[in-house]
Amino acid sequence: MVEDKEFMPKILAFLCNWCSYAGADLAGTSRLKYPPSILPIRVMCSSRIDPLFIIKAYLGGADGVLVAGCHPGDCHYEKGNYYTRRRFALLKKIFEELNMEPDRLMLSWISASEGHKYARVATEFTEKIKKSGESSVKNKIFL
Amino acid sequence: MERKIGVYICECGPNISEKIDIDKVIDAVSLPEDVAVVKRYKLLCSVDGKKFLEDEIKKQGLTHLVIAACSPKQHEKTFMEVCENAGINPYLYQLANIREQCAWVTDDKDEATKKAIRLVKAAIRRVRYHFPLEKKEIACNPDVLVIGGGVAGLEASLQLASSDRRVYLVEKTSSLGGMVDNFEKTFPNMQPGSNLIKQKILDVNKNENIKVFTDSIVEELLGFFGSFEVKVKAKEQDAFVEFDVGAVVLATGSSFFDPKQTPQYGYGTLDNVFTAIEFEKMNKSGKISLKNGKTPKNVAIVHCVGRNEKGYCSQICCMYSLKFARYLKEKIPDVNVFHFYSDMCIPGKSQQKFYDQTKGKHINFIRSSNIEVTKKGDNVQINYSDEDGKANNLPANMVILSPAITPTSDSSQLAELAGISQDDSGFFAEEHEKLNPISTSTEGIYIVGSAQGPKDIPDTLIQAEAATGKILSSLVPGRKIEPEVKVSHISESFCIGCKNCMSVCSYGTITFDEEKKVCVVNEVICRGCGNCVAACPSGAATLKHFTFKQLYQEILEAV
Amino acid sequence: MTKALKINKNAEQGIKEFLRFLLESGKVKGVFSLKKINKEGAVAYSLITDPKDLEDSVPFYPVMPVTAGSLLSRFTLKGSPDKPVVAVMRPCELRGFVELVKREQGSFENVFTISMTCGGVYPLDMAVDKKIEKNLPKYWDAVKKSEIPADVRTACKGCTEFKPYTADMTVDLVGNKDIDKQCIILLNTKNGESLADGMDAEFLEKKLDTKKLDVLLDKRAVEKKKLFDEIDKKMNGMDGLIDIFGRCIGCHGCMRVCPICYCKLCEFESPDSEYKPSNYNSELKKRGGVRVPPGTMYFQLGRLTHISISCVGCGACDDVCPVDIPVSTIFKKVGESVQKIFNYIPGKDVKESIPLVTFEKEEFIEFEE
Amino acid sequence: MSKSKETSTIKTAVLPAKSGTKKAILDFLKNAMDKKNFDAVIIPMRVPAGDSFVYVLIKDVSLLKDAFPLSPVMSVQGARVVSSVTRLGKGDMKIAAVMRPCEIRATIELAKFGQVDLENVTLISMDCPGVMPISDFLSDPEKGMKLFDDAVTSWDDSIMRPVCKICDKSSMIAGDIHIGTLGAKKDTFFMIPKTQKGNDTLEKSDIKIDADLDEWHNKVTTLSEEKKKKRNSANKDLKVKTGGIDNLIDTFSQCINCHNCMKVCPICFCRLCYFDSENVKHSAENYLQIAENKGSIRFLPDTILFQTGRMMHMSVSCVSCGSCEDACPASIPVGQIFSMIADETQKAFDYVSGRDINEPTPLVAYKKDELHEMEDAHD
Amino acid sequence: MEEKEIHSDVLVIGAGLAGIEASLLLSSSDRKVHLVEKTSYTGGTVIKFEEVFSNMECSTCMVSPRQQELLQDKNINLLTLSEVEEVKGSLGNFTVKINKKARYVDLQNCIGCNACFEPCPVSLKNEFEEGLSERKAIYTPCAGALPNVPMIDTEHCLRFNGKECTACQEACMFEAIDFNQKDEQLKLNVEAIIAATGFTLFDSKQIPKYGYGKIDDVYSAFEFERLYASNGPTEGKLRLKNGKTPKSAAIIHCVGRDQKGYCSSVCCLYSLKFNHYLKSKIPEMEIDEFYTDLCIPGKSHQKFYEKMKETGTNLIRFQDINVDKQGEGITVTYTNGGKKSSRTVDMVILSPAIEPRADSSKLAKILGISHDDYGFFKEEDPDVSSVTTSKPGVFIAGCAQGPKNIQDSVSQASAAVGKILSQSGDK
Repeated sequence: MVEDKEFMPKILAFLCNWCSYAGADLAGTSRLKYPPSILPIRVMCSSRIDPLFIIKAYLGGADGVLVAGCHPGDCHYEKGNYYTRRRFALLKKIFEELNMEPDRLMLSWISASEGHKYARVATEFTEKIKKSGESSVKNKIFL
Repeated sequence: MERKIGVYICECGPNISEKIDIDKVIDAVSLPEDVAVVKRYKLLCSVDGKKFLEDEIKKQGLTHLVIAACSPKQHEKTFMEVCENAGINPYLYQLANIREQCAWVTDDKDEATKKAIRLVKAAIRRVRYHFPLEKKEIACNPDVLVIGGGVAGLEASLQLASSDRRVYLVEKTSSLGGMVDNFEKTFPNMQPGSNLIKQKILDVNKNENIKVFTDSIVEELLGFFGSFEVKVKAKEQDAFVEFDVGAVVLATGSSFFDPKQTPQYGYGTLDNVFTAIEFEKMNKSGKISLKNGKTPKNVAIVHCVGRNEKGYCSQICCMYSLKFARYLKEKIPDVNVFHFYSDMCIPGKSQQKFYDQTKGKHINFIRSSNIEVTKKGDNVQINYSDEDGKANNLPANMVILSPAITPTSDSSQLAELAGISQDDSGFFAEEHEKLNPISTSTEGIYIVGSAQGPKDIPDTLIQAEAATGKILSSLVPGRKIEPEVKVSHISESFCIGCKNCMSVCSYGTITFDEEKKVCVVNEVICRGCGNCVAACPSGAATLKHFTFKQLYQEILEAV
Repeated sequence: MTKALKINKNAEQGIKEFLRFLLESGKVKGVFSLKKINKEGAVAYSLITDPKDLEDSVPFYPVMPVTAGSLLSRFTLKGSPDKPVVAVMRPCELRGFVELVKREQGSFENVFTISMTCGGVYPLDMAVDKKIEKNLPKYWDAVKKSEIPADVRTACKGCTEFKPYTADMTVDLVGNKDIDKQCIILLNTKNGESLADGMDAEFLEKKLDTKKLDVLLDKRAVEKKKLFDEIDKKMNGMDGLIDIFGRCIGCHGCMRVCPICYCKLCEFESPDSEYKPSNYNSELKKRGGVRVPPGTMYFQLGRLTHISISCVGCGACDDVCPVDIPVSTIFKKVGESVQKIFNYIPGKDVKESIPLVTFEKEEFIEFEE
Repeated sequence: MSKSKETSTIKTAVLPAKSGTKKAILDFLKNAMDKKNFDAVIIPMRVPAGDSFVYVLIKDVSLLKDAFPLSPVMSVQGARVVSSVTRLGKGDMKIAAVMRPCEIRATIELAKFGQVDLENVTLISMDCPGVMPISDFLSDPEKGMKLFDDAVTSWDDSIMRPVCKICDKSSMIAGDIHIGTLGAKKDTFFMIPKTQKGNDTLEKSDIKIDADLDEWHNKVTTLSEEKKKKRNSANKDLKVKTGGIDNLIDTFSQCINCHNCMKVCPICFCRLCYFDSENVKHSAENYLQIAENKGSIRFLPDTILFQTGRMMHMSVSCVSCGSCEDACPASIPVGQIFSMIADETQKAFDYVSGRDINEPTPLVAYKKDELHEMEDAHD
Repeated sequence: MEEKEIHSDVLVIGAGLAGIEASLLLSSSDRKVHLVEKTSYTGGTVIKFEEVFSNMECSTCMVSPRQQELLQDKNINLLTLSEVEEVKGSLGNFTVKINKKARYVDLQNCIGCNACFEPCPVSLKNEFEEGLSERKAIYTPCAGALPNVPMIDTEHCLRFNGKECTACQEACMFEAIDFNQKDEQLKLNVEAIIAATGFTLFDSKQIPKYGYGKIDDVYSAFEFERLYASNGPTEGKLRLKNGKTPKSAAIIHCVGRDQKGYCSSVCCLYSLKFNHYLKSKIPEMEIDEFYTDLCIPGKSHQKFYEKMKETGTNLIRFQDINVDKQGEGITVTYTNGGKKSSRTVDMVILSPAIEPRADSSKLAKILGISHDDYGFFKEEDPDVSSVTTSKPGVFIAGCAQGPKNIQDSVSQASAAVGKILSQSGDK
């Protein structure tokens, strides 16, 4: 008989190669612990993240989506993350307007030296998502 | 050809194997028919490990490779080499990071295993949509265009020119030498400025690999790193000289803040109020004297003229103001000099010594603010507030204003010509303030000397030499340039020409084809960030190795 | 005070006379205007070069078969006219065109614009069997009184942007008691003045009577609030969206008629958005069943991300939707709120760049965690 | 797909339908899925809001209970659905598609154009009473349901799409299995296998195929004769109304070039329609020239070109489903017109769209000795 | 000692930003490079910093891509724990003796899992963390150090002090730990040499009046950098020794300027950076900046200064200054224009002058170049070039030549490369 475990969210984390992914690696090398809910997807720059990816992930049943990049001003490609921020703001606003659980989307700047911050963000975001519960979108068939 | 994916999971000793049930992972990912083989190995990055992988790829006749191991930062390249050695395109492989971002950060082994399974599955699904990418090689032109015949331009030209590299030096005035030529001496060594310049000019003129254009301007500058097309036009002529170069050095120097904009200093309205450069010339002419031919007894030197207006410290004003005191002392031993300054900015190891040597009898330093110069009989008077804010004044025969360094009047045209940007102060903007102070966001165009920001002669020379370092190491005659492979591409048939991509690109990579009304990526200079792809509403732009499909499939598997 | 032109005929006759003057004097080569195109009195946008053909033109006819913005884009996309052409269009149409020009989908070169304070248009389905024709008297009466004519488009009922921004000329309609006696054309720009120059009519200094406009503005604002509150009740998360968009038949008509959607091939009709068998498999694995063709929500949400920032709320999408989804209300509501955070008014200024291709170094800190 | 047999000679299965045909069909599908004869089913389902029906691809049998084989509206033409599922590959699932005859015919047309892969698909059609115009249904779904249920029993087509009222192929068997309700005894219905695949499917579900088909056949023939008459007279009137360029222009005067008709047409499968492509975009000067020749032109000018061009492209394959008319925001009788034209063009090549998958589409085939009536009389 | 002979092209001394820049440039022109680094890691001093002025960019993000590039570059032979012992010959043909200390951990085999730390019985103050945290006898200076391979500190390792300890070796699954490694003498033939050995900070203990080393919560610049660093001992939490959060702080500029006799040109700016650090973590904090002459040269720095002023900071000019413990707090007594005043704060941060490394004169001797009165490498003539020295073929770059900011250090590095490449290109 299988004892039913507590709900472990599925969270996609889009990480830019130069800062946030490195930060996530540092969390690893520093052996920090955070929930297994987070699944990293690596892109060269956070500005590659098309809002459509986030929508796809959400419709695909992701319980949360984290977008992480270099701190403003630190972008490896000069200004990519400024655009990321605008695109994210746009999408978040749309989700708010549609009352579509905007809290399932999160934007965070995580530098290559912020392994601790990455672990903290991952943990806190997971807790937040656990509170909002499993995304109901998973089992919708009329999408 | 049928797809055969090989999946290899690295135990990384205990690092992965103790935290993740690798056999469970193997069972979970083995199902799809195109997954030909799934195996575990103790340490894939080891010499044996790499050997093992190569043999496997050949033996199993694999077409695609998925490695589940450590971070791509660690070993992406390693396994790309393995692919190449084994004869499959290195971009037909994907690395799943199950160590740094799974094994090492997850306590519960079951959970870690589940996560690893998702990561590996996502990698498998992604790799299905990978396609081979080939390295490109572009022939490049080693010649160099240097704009500006001042100390920086001369230094760069001399270091660059060689039998297999031509240098074209374009100077807009009638003679080489630039600003420094006006200086009798330079701080801190008080060597004659001409020494420095004269020899360089001689060397340049006799170097048959340097073609000098004086009284000329660059009319057109098209192309990109490795092959720029240049049109040079001599003043009062319509004829162009055209030639190609591989790189461009902008050494167009700087100019001075115009004290007329700050009337309180009385410049232009009062006699015997001079600007720094006027004083340099007067001094070089051999005699320091007042309008009425008399020799000044009391001379005031006002620092920081225009600093507040410009909003930055010009770094060298304090030093050359001290130099002026030296000039005065040499020519008029009994002169009294008064420095009106706010903060003494004399950075660097040799400057303070110069300051200490300059200090002394008859040379006074007055920390002051709210300076105003007024007429007092035949003389002038400097009204100021002292350190405690008390109003005070001091009569003098002569006032020398030390104005801020500013960009030249034509710097914005030049910036546009070269397709580079300017900072808030109007100086040319560097690609990266620290790591690439002389590169610009347009590859192959370099900015040196005070055109990039206020600086003294040594720093100017250094930047000129630094530019040669960049150029000589990247534009080697006979060697080809290998541009980034994972670059953007815009589909001509889907592009609607809205230029969104152009607006967001940091590197001037994208141009607009007026004929076809579509945007075109120059793959040679694209850095592959993918910003343009996310900005394109039509899905016409795509980033190789991070295509919509590849990422989208990864996403779907991950959720 | 701007210059204005006063023609002592009713508004429509007046503007037609002005247009005739422009064509005859050769100041313009062509006129873009609504025109009756057959005996049934069907109305469509036309490009008129012969003054005679102005007879059947109906510049202020309260219907919008297609947004003139899209048409002008089509007209200038492959090259502007050599000589000026003047277009009579409604404020939202003009703003749509401005947004398209920002996206290089058209040009104002040799294109002059006459707009108006707009009373709104009737939905397309009223264009059949003379329904609109019969309504005209009621319509103009309402416009005169700064009221919202009954039965106009939902989008128009709640439209608070009925005063044009960048028009060369503006015809004073809303709240203007005398529209059946006189036609007042405000000359907002140099172009406007130079066109009017030489017209045999009275020139005077005038500006729009903002009081009368505000009367309508308030009524519209109330309507808008009602609309938004209603839709807001329905827009409760994914279930709400499915209830709203569930009946969407995927014709993408909303996208096709949208003045902002300008792609050659919509990303959501491109190969990237097609499902492979493997995609269906994984969907079925997840949900047991999947709607086919898939991607209804993806399309709607995706289009929101693409155009909401520039949505001018013209309502063309409502008109065209075969299953009466309140598309425009949703896009307008979402649109206005995203436009607010970028403090951007689409179509207000052709020089202002689209928020998503520019940025401020310090902004949206509240979106970071 | 295996050789098709002459309808009159084939046998049928008779199945009980104690609690209604709908239930019976769903039971059949459920059982077939349990038996793994099908892995998934394409079938209409009512949307949560209840105001429409859309096609879903179902793998989870438990979802079947909400399915609706005979939906009152056709929101998306079934052919587009099958195409969406199989265009990029037949996949590894055996799928049953339960659709109306015109949808199945369109599916077969698409198969001829490589837009559908039928290898793993079993097409199941049924006697079709027609569908309601979607806007009628929307205006009051519950009333709509009621009206439709009555229509199904009374076979009264007055509430249906105009083209359905004059459809003479509403029971045409084009797929693998046809579900006949016409002429069936109370609480029964027919399951008529047309192809080998159909046969096997039924056999695998242990359904005996022994009854003969006459009652159904006669009923269907008389019905379609009736409809043919209605059709001919309707088309005659329509021809008068729309014949001649002026009438045609008038008819399409309300067209707003939204191209919805093309987008929803099951036959128009191009990714980018020629009439939306760069080829039809011109410079301002070009447009002005055209205008100057006539004094004025309607803008955009190419409405008639689009409509006639589309006829060129698809009328030989048109299945008269009427989706276009449903989707037209300007209430143009576009479905009726195209259906009328289709009759003519298809007759000219003695071709019936979707009749037989082995029948090549006219424009990719020719006969040496044909169409002389179109040739210059003397030579 | 065994002897090895390698032939190659350019020797770069010091793997800080300048050394890395030089090496990468030389490599991209297909030169073989020997990069000699005294410590066990690359990146130099800048990796101690969380952020760099004036755009407060994350320095790890800035540097680590370059470190990665460096490690993966096949033209670059990185020799860590190595020092130059002897240089003979002249431009075009130098012979260099290098003493490469054993790391006792194999760079190939070690995968950087750090499993060997935990079992090591020895605990010591971590120098890299300015003694603010502990390390083992086998260690890397900080998480994320590159190369991510530990070294054994033989001075403290039990095994190297006569005890039988193999704890780390047993913990290692990769046979990476090799106690039998030997120091090596390498002999290299190189065409040219670039010395980019960087700098250190003036030791504030030399001036007792600052109370450094005597009073708790008086920090030197480096200590404070690590205190703030998110990968540092406190994960970037700013706490007083007593665990409390500081409410006020004094930042004192020009520590040691008079002693050294020059302005280090970056202290004012990094002091402003500290101000920014404090405000970003504890916005309501009260901060006093004690300065003599504000030296913020260059086009982009005054804006930074003005932004800092907006956050409300007391800028106090002083001639003389004294730091004393005063009950709970620390009292800073100072004179300005003869007037004496004082402020009491929770913590004091000292901004000491930049000075040459202790061994720089020794290295200068080895290289056969001269150094100036302050001990910095001496350029031939700043008006000719500040990277050429009295000895042809030997070049200097970065703070080893004199105090400067990152921008100028990097420029000098590529300038030195420019000199080398243009010299050897035929003229």
